[in-house]
Parts: sequence; C-alpha cells; structure tokens
Amino acid sequence: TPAVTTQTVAMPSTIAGIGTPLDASAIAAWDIDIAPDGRGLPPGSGDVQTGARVFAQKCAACHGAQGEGLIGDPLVGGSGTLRSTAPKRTVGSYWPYATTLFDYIRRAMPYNAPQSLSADEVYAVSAWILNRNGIVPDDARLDAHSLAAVRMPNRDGFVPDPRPGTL
Amino acid sequence: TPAVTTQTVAMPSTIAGIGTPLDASAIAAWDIDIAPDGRGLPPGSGDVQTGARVFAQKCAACHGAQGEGLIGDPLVGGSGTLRSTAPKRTVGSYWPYATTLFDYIRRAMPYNAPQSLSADEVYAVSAWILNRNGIVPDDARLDAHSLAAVRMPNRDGFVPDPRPGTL
Amino acid sequence: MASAPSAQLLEPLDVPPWTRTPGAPILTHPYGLPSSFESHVVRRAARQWPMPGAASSLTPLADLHGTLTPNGLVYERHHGGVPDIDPDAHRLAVHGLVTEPKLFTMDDLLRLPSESRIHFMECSGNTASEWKGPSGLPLQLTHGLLSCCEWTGVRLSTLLEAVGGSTPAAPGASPRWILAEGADAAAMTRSLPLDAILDRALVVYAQNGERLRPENGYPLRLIVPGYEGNTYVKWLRRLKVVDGPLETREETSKYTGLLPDGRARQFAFEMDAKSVITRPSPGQRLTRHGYYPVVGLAWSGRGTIRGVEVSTDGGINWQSARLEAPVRDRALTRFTFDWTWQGGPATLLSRATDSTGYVQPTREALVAARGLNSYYHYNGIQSWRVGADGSVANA
Amino acid sequence: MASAPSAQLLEPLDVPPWTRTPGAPILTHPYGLPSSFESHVVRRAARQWPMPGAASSLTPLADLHGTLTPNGLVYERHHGGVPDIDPDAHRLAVHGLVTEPKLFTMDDLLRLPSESRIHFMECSGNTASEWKGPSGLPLQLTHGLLSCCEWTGVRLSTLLEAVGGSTPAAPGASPRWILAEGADAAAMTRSLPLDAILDRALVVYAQNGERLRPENGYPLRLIVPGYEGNTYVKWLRRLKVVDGPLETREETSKYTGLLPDGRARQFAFEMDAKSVITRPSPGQRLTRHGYYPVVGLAWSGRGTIRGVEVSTDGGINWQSARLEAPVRDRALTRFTFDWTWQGGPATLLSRATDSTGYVQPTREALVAARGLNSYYHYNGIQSWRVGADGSVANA
Ligand code: HEC
Ligand code: HEC
Ligand SMILES: [Ca+2]
Ligand SMILES: [Ca+2]
Ligand SMILES: [Ca+2]
Ligand SMILES: [Ca+2]
Ligand SMILES: [Ca+2]
Ligand SMILES: [Ca+2]
Ligand SMILES: [Co+2]
Ligand SMILES: [Co+2]
Repeated sequence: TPAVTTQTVAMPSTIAGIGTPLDASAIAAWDIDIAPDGRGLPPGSGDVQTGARVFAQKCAACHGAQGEGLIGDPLVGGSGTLRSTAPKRTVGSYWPYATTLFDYIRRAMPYNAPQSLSADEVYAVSAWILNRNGIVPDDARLDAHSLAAVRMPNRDGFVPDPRPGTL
Repeated sequence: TPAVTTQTVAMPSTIAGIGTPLDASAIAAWDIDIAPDGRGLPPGSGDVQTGARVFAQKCAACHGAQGEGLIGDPLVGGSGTLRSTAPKRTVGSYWPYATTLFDYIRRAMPYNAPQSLSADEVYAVSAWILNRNGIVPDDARLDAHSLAAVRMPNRDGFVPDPRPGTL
Repeated sequence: MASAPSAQLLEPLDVPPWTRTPGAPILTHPYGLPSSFESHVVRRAARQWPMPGAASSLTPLADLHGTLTPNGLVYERHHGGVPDIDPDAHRLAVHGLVTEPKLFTMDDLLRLPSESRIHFMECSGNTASEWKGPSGLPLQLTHGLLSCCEWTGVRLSTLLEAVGGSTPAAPGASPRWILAEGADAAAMTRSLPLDAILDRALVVYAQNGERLRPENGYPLRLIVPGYEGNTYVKWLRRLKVVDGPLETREETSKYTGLLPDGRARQFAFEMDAKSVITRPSPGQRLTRHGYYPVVGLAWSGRGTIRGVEVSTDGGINWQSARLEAPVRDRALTRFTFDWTWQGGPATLLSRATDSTGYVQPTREALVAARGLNSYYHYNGIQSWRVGADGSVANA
Repeated sequence: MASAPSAQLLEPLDVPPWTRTPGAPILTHPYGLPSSFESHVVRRAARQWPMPGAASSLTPLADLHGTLTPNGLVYERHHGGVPDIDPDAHRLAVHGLVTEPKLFTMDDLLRLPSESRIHFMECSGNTASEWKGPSGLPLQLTHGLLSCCEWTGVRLSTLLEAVGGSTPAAPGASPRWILAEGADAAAMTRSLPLDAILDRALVVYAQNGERLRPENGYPLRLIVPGYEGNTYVKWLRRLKVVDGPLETREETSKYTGLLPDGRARQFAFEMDAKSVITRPSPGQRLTRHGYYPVVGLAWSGRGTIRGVEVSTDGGINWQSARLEAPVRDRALTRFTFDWTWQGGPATLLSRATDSTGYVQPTREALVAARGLNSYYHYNGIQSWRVGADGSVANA
C-alpha cells in the first residue's frame, strides 16, 4: 500500500516558471493607487473654479449642486459633528487624507463612467470639494505636490483596533 | 465560559411525541410491497388470455407485441444465455421471484399511468409474461396463492456479495 | 487549459470595459446563476435515452474544483421522471415491525434532531463504459455519476426511536431489513439491512445548505453513505421494517452483477475505493511544457482515503500524490501530483488506497474476477493518454 | 413551522397525483434550480437602494440548513455593480515590492498548487440594524450579510513565491502591506497587513465546487478568513506589495468605527464571535406545545467555536447547546438546544464563546464600549420573543 502524504500545500519549485514577467510600463494603466504621502499622484493640476464646472456637469446630478448629497453621498459639511449623537461623516469632516479623495474619484467616479476623467479634471474637482469644505482657499490650484501637502481636519481622528482584549 | 458540548446527536426523550400514530387501514393505499413468499399479494386473479389483451392494450406499445422489447425492456426470452458472452436478462431468464413481477407492474407500470391497473389486471398480465417465458402453462390463472407458488428458472442464480476480501 | 499565452493578449494592460461602466444591480438574480462564460459546465446525458424520464445525466467533474458538487450539477438518475411534490402534502410513513407506526409531516421531521454530513454519492453504474476497455469518452461521461454534498436530515436511528423502535425479533430470527419507497411514478423501492445502516443512514431534507432539489428527491430522501446511489431513495414516502429483503425489481433485475458462470452477485451495496484524474482529462489540452499539477478525486464507500499514487508512464512507476486535508469519511478527497511535462507522450493513471487497506484494482483484475458482463461496481484504474501535441484522450 | 397538524390532512393516505403520472425528464434543467415550492428562499435587500449597483442583498438564513450557503444565495455587496468578465481576458497582476512582478492568466492560476477550505464570510455591516435596539426585522435582514462556502484557489503565500517573494525590507522598516484591487467599476481597493494574512488568505476561483458566481467575484476573488467581508476583494485584478496602508476610501470613509469621543477605530479587520438562533426566528410560528429544537449558527473570525449557550427566559438562565461536529476554523457552526415549549411567552437568546475564550457580548456592553454610531462590527446577543400564540418577533 502507498505511503500516506496528506499535506495542505507542498511547493514544487517549478512554479517559479508560471506567470509572465511584467514591467512597470506594461502595468501603468492599472497602477493607479496613491499613497497617503502622495506617491503615485500623476502630473497635471486643477483649480477650484474649473472644479466647480466639472462638478456641476458630471457630479451634481448625484451628489447635489453644492455636494450636499442626493443619491450619492454628501461630500460637504458635518464639521464638528463627530462627537454628537448625529455625526455627519464627509470628506470634509471625516476623511484623514486628501490623497484618498483623488484616488477614489479617479478610480470610481463619476459612478456612471469611472476612469473617464483626465488627471487635470480630478485635481480640479478635488480642489472644489476641499474648498467647499473650507480646507483649501478659493484660489487654490492642486497638483501632485500641493494635494499631498493638504492637511485634512480629521487627520488625527483615527485610532488602531484595540481588539482583542477589549470590546 | 460555557461548557463544551460537541456531540453529533443527543436524543431528547420528548421526540416520542413527534409524528402522528398510523394504523394499518390508513396506510393501505401505500402499503403495496410484496414479500418473496407472497405476503402482501392482494385478492383477485387473472389468466393468460386476459393478460394477452391487457398487454396488447397497455404494454405492447413500449415493450413490443410479444414482449420482445422496444423503448421498454424486453420481458421475454434470454433463457440459457446468462453464461454466454451476450447474456440477455429478462423476467424469464433472470428474475428470481414472480412476486417481484407483480409488485413492479402494480407500482410502476404502465409507465405512463402507474398504479392504474386493477389487481386482476396485474395478475393477468403477469400470467401472460410468465407464459410467454414458458414458466406457466397457457391455461394458468394466477392469484395470491398460485403466483407465490411459481418457481422461477433463475431462482437459485444469485449469490451474496463476497466483498470485501475478494474482488 | 486552452488559452493562448497571456503575453500575446494584453500587454500593455488596458482598462477593460467592465471597469469603465457600472455592472448589473443587486438582485439581478434573487437566486443566483453561474456566469454565461461557464455555460459549458452543465449536466449531460451519455446517450439519447428512449424514455428521458427513465434516464440519467452526469456531473461535469472536469470543470469542478474542491470537494463539493453544487446542487445544480449533482447527477440525475430517475426511473419515473422528476415529480413536483408539494412539501405540505408530502408524508413519510414509518411502519412495519415497529412499536408505534407513525406518519410524519415535513414540519414533524424538522422538529427532530438533525445532523449534517459531507458524503459522496455514486451510482454503481458509474464507469460501466470502461468494462470492455477504453471507451474514448470524456470524464463527465465515464465518471460523472458521482457527486458529493453536505446532507442535512434525521438519522435513521432517530426516526426509529420516534416510532418506539423495531419490535423485538424472535430468538434465532433473521436480522431486520428496511424497505425504502419513493413517492415518484416508479414508487422506487430498495431493501436494506437495517443493522448495517441504522447509525449511518440519514433521512435528509437539505443538500448543500438548502432544501433538496426536485431531481434529487425534494422534499425528502434517504442517504446511505458508502452504498450505491440507487439506495439513496428519493421522494421518500415510506420506510417499513421487515423480516427480510423484499426482492424488489431494482435489487434483482437491476443492481445485480452477472458473473461468467451465469450466477449473479446480489446486495453488493458498498462502493469500493476508486480514483480518477480530473485535470488533465480527455478534451483538455496541455499548452506549454513545464509544471502541471495532476489533479483528481478519490473516494471509498468503506471509509477514508489513505493514499493515492499517480503514474505518468502507464503504470511502470508510481509516486504518492498529496491528499488535500481534511480527508473525510466516505467523501470525495482531492489529490495533486506535481508533474513536469517534457512535451512527449505520457499515460496518466491514479490508484487509490482506502483506510481498510483496499487498493483500487486494474481493469484486468476486475475482469478476471467478474468477467465482462457484471456492469455495476466498475472501479478500475483509469488511464488518460497525453499526446506529444498536448491532447488528452481516453484511449 | 406553519402547517396544520398532519392528521387533518391525509388520512387514510391517498396515492398522490405525482405517483400516478410520470414526472419531468432528465435535463429539464441542465443546470438545476430549486423547487417552485421554495421560491420564497431568495436573497432580499433590506431597503430600496437609490443606486442598486452600490447596494447589498442578504442570505435567507432562516430557510437554510447545515453549514454551507448555496452559491445562488450567498449575500451580495457591490459598489459598482456586477461586471460580466470574460475569464480569458482577465489578468491578475502581482507587483510592487516583489522580486519579479508578474501577470497571471486564469490558466496560469489553475496550474498553481491549490487548496480548498470552508470559511464563513460576513460583512462587518451585518446586524448594524440592532445597534439602537430591536429593529423588528426578520433574521434575513438582521443577520443575512453572512454566508459560508468551500473556497478553492491559491494561497497568497504561493502567489508571492511565484513572484520570487517580497523584496527584503530595510532594517527597522515598517512591516509590509498588500493592496488588493478589483476590476469592477468601483476598482475596489483594500490594504491588508501582509504578514498577518499571508498563510491564511486565498486567491480563489471556485466556490462550493464550481467557478465563482459573477456577483461573488467571477473569475477571481481574494478571501481573508476571519476578516470583514469587504476585504474579500472581488473581480481581483491586482495585488501590490507596499510599505504601508494606502488609506483607501473603503478603509477611511467606510469600514471605520466612530466612537463617542469623535475618534474612529481603523483597520478593525477581524470579525468577533457571534451567534444567532435561526429557528424559531421572526415570522415563523410555533404550532403545538411540546418539544422544539432551538437551532442556530455560531462563528468567530478568530478561530473555532468552543461553546454556545441558550437562554429561553431572556438571559436569566443559560444552558449549553449541542454543537454539531465537525467544528471548523472560521466557519459556521450549527448548534441545537432541546426546548419544550409550554405554550407561554418566552425570550430566546444565544451566546457564543470562541476558542480564544471571547464571549459574545450584550448590546449594552457594546454600546457602553463604542457608543451608538460605530455601525460596523455589531455582534451583540440577539433575542427573539415568542408570544403565547406561538408567534416569534424581533422585539
Ligand atoms: C450616477 C451617480 C453619481 C455620479 C454622477 C457621481 N457620483 Fe460620486 N458617488 C455615487 C455613489 C452611488 C457613491 C457611493 C458608492 C458606494 O456605495 O461605494 C458615490 C461616492 C462618492 C464619493 C465618496 C463619498 C464618501 O463619503 O465615501 C465621492 C468623493 C464622490 N462620489 C465624488 C464624485 C465626483 C467628484 C463625481 C463627479 C466627477 C461623482 N462623484 C459623480 C454616485 C455618483
Ligand atoms: C410508455 C412506455 C411503457 C409502457 C406503456 C409500459 N412500460 Fe413497462 N417499462 C417501460 C420502461 C421505460 C421501463 C424501464 C423503467 C426504468 O428504467 O426503471 C419499463 C420496465 C418494465 C418492466 C421491468 C423490466 C426489467 O427487466 O426490469 C416490466 C416487467 C414492465 N415494464 C412491464 C410492463 C407492463 C406489464 C406494462 C403494461 C401493463 C408496461 N410495462 C407498460 C416503459 C413502458
Ligand atoms: Ca502608483
Ligand atoms: Ca403489504
Ligand atoms: Ca408551504
Ligand atoms: Ca445507482
Ligand atoms: Ca474560454
Ligand atoms: Ca463588508
Ligand atoms: Co471551464
Ligand atoms: Co421554507
């Protein structure tokens, strides 16, 4: 009778040959993540005014003319509510990094046509949302450098998971 | 922390109350099995001639005019073939008990209208099939007593499963 | 196993259309279905059945993974078609040599203590195509009367307890049997040795988490882990404790194994240890030289799988395959053998050994023991031929 | 649990129409479906979603049995709808801080050593309805963001090995994370701590034996047993080894738990031990006095279930329930408590303890620790009220 060999995974060294080597240029169109320190932000820039136009055209239908929320989340307001019984979590009141805003809009918005905006448009609409939340001034123009430098109001609002050991 | 109680089944004595008691008369319409010694055979009887008429009317379309098989199994023939390279297993050549024939026809045939035959019809068509196989004479009439008494040619043709220990 | 090397297809990477447009909403299928790209993964029949209600369809084993069979792909075998039973009108009678005969509704059965177990189910007619040598058929048609599910229901012993147990047998009387009967148009019946199955058999109402499917016995079915699939009586309406086998049509005319001397084995219930390579298997194609896992399934009706060996040279050399944990009692077990295909022809075989020490036999050994006409319970070592072009055949 | 006593219905027994007429032929459904009598057992949404591609639907737990969830009933949560991906065009990129970045086709992934494991998956938003007290909702809508499947695929560590491993970190550098990204219209992304999940996470292509369903990530998905469901990134196209979390929208704006002091817990991945009674549950009805099994599910993202206690008097007295074997790591476990209903009102509760000794808390304890606005990771003891009329409510 044969030997018993019950193991969950044994690794044939030959698996090294499986898969196709991939260089950075080949993956560029997918490699869209942005680190909180700004690594990954693309060239380009956009200002609040331009952002207002983009937003009115491509975002307001779902998020409201002032970003107050409709069938899409509210993007503006809620400042000072996090401690209350009716907290309102928005980009302005809750999000710790502006890089997240750029990254998320670029990958997922507008909902009906994701990844259709140019880098300039994403910078511009990010600038407008931050401006409406009182985080950047009316004349702000955002690019890789200035967006990474934005300090969000709730930047220090997050704590690590204390579980297990406490509820 | 609670005690660990991992068991596959523990029997609450209260299950004795689950289910409705059933008397023999209530289950009569379902209690149609027949033992090889004839227990369970109903009153009634049928002869070969009547069986021929029933078969022609209700069985021949699928099993052939002489029971030679069509889209339904052949019911006749095969005698002496079991040892050959092309054995033909039929009621006549293979089946060990006539009670099986009555039981199966009553419960499952005709295929398009199972449990539609009267006991007399089942006796009759069984008599015809056995007669075609040379097991009962042309003037046979079968009933609970005489059907149970039929000795099938392959009555001693079955051996118990010798596995495990041999192939 | 058949697409072109990826490098030709998508480099530099594009953002595909499904990333650029929102997909389908939730509840497009309140009860979900496979992707349309998997439409080839369906049950199939091995032939045109003259009477498609008395017929079988087979599980597409080559396209499955892991150890379970999704309910939609569990093999079918019917003798009077698939009834459409109203569960509120369905009843199970438990009677015969029992203290208090009873009728159970589905609600009653759901109140009885239940258990769930993963077990394979195999028709004893599975792989009968190979008795006379390689059939040329693909895996689905050679081995597809085989499925494995989690079954939930009531132990047969629990049901018997609910009817007060069997009535005591007279001293020296023969051991009890039990007749299981379906509510289908075949009123399918099998006799089973009661003591042998009492603790193992389940009267099940659920399969892989949900109620049984109609073609698998809805609303109630017997399962007898390790026994041939025909004993897993579907649409179960009646269990009768009796003093010996009833010699029903299914246990005489069918499900008996004819030997060369003209006698036939009867009541050969248990499914012996068996295995088969599912990938690569006939119809698939190896596309490059190099590493390929040889993946397959092994099972035994008598316990667990202890080991599987694989040969890539037609049976001259054998090596142990890895078994995937957990190895379950009377359930499908996955094995993998690490193989490097050099590009030449090869003949792939697998051989299972179970916890009783039984070793899966060759076709030749089976034929020597049982001849060519016993039909049921074929469990010979299966071989697949790999051609120098990467094609795989049952030859 | 709601039909009239059987005695009224069918005595003496008739031969029903489905025994008197042949049923449907084989392959009526080459890919099978449930009985029409089970048409109520479907996924449902808890509310009207304004954007039904960014929404969820829930598993009908009260109608399920055993420990597995059939694929057609596995809960849905999408953020950009369900893409219809051609598996031949799909690619997985593994890159970032690895020795040899690579692109994998589905065929490549099928050639890598695989494994299959049964694990639950729960959205951390599950049962959020109960933070503010009993919602009145039935089980499907309170606990139905919960499913349990056998998953088959490649271990994350195997994939990393195929790309030559992570590049060595500088001494004193922070531990590696890994970004998982989907190919859907939300290009869903989550950052995960690499060392913590390396040996446990699987990149899966199959679920309950067959390829993943479109709404569950076809053709490829990450699973991280024990972690919140949102980390089980569907339609997986990219894994990137990075030097810290990317702070994506799903791990900042969502899936963080707001505390009363205005701060929020982040990267709270693991699902704590939890249990719920599935039968009887709201909407069902007890129809007679006497024995009823109180049946439920228990699970923990941190290991196995060690015990479940049940109370029938609102938490004054607790007794151990039976756990059904095998109790699997990070999988649903069935429990049963034998109860005799005397006909009066009762309040049924269950409380799980896992292998770490953690005991499922009360709602009050959770609220005391986290306030009323942390939304995710609610695992409080659930109570169902049985009325003197046999009705069951979430009240
Ligand atoms: C067709 C509707 C629609 C349009 C147009 C749309 N959005 Fe959205 N947006 C949504 C929905 C729905 C969500 C929530 C998605 C989810 O559930 O994951 C969302 C989420 C967001 C969020 C995250 C909010 C949060 O608090 O997490 C941001 C930021 C956002 N959208 C920005 C934009 C911008 C900028 C545009 C235009 C360039 C835009 N959206 C256009 C529907 C839309
Ligand atoms: C509409 C077609 C049809 C009709 C009519 C029909 N049969 Fe059949 N019969 C079948 C089929 C099909 C089978 C095989 C069923 C199965 O696969 O289990 C069968 C099987 C049998 C068998 C078992 C054969 C064996 O070797 O196991 C007997 C006996 C039988 N029929 C007798 C009858 C009799 C008697 C009648 C008429 C009263 C009848 N049949 C009418 C189709 C038919
Ligand atoms: Ca980047
Ligand atoms: Ca009888
Ligand atoms: Ca009903
Ligand atoms: Ca069978
Ligand atoms: Ca294809
Ligand atoms: Ca989630
Ligand atoms: Co396929
Ligand atoms: Co139901």
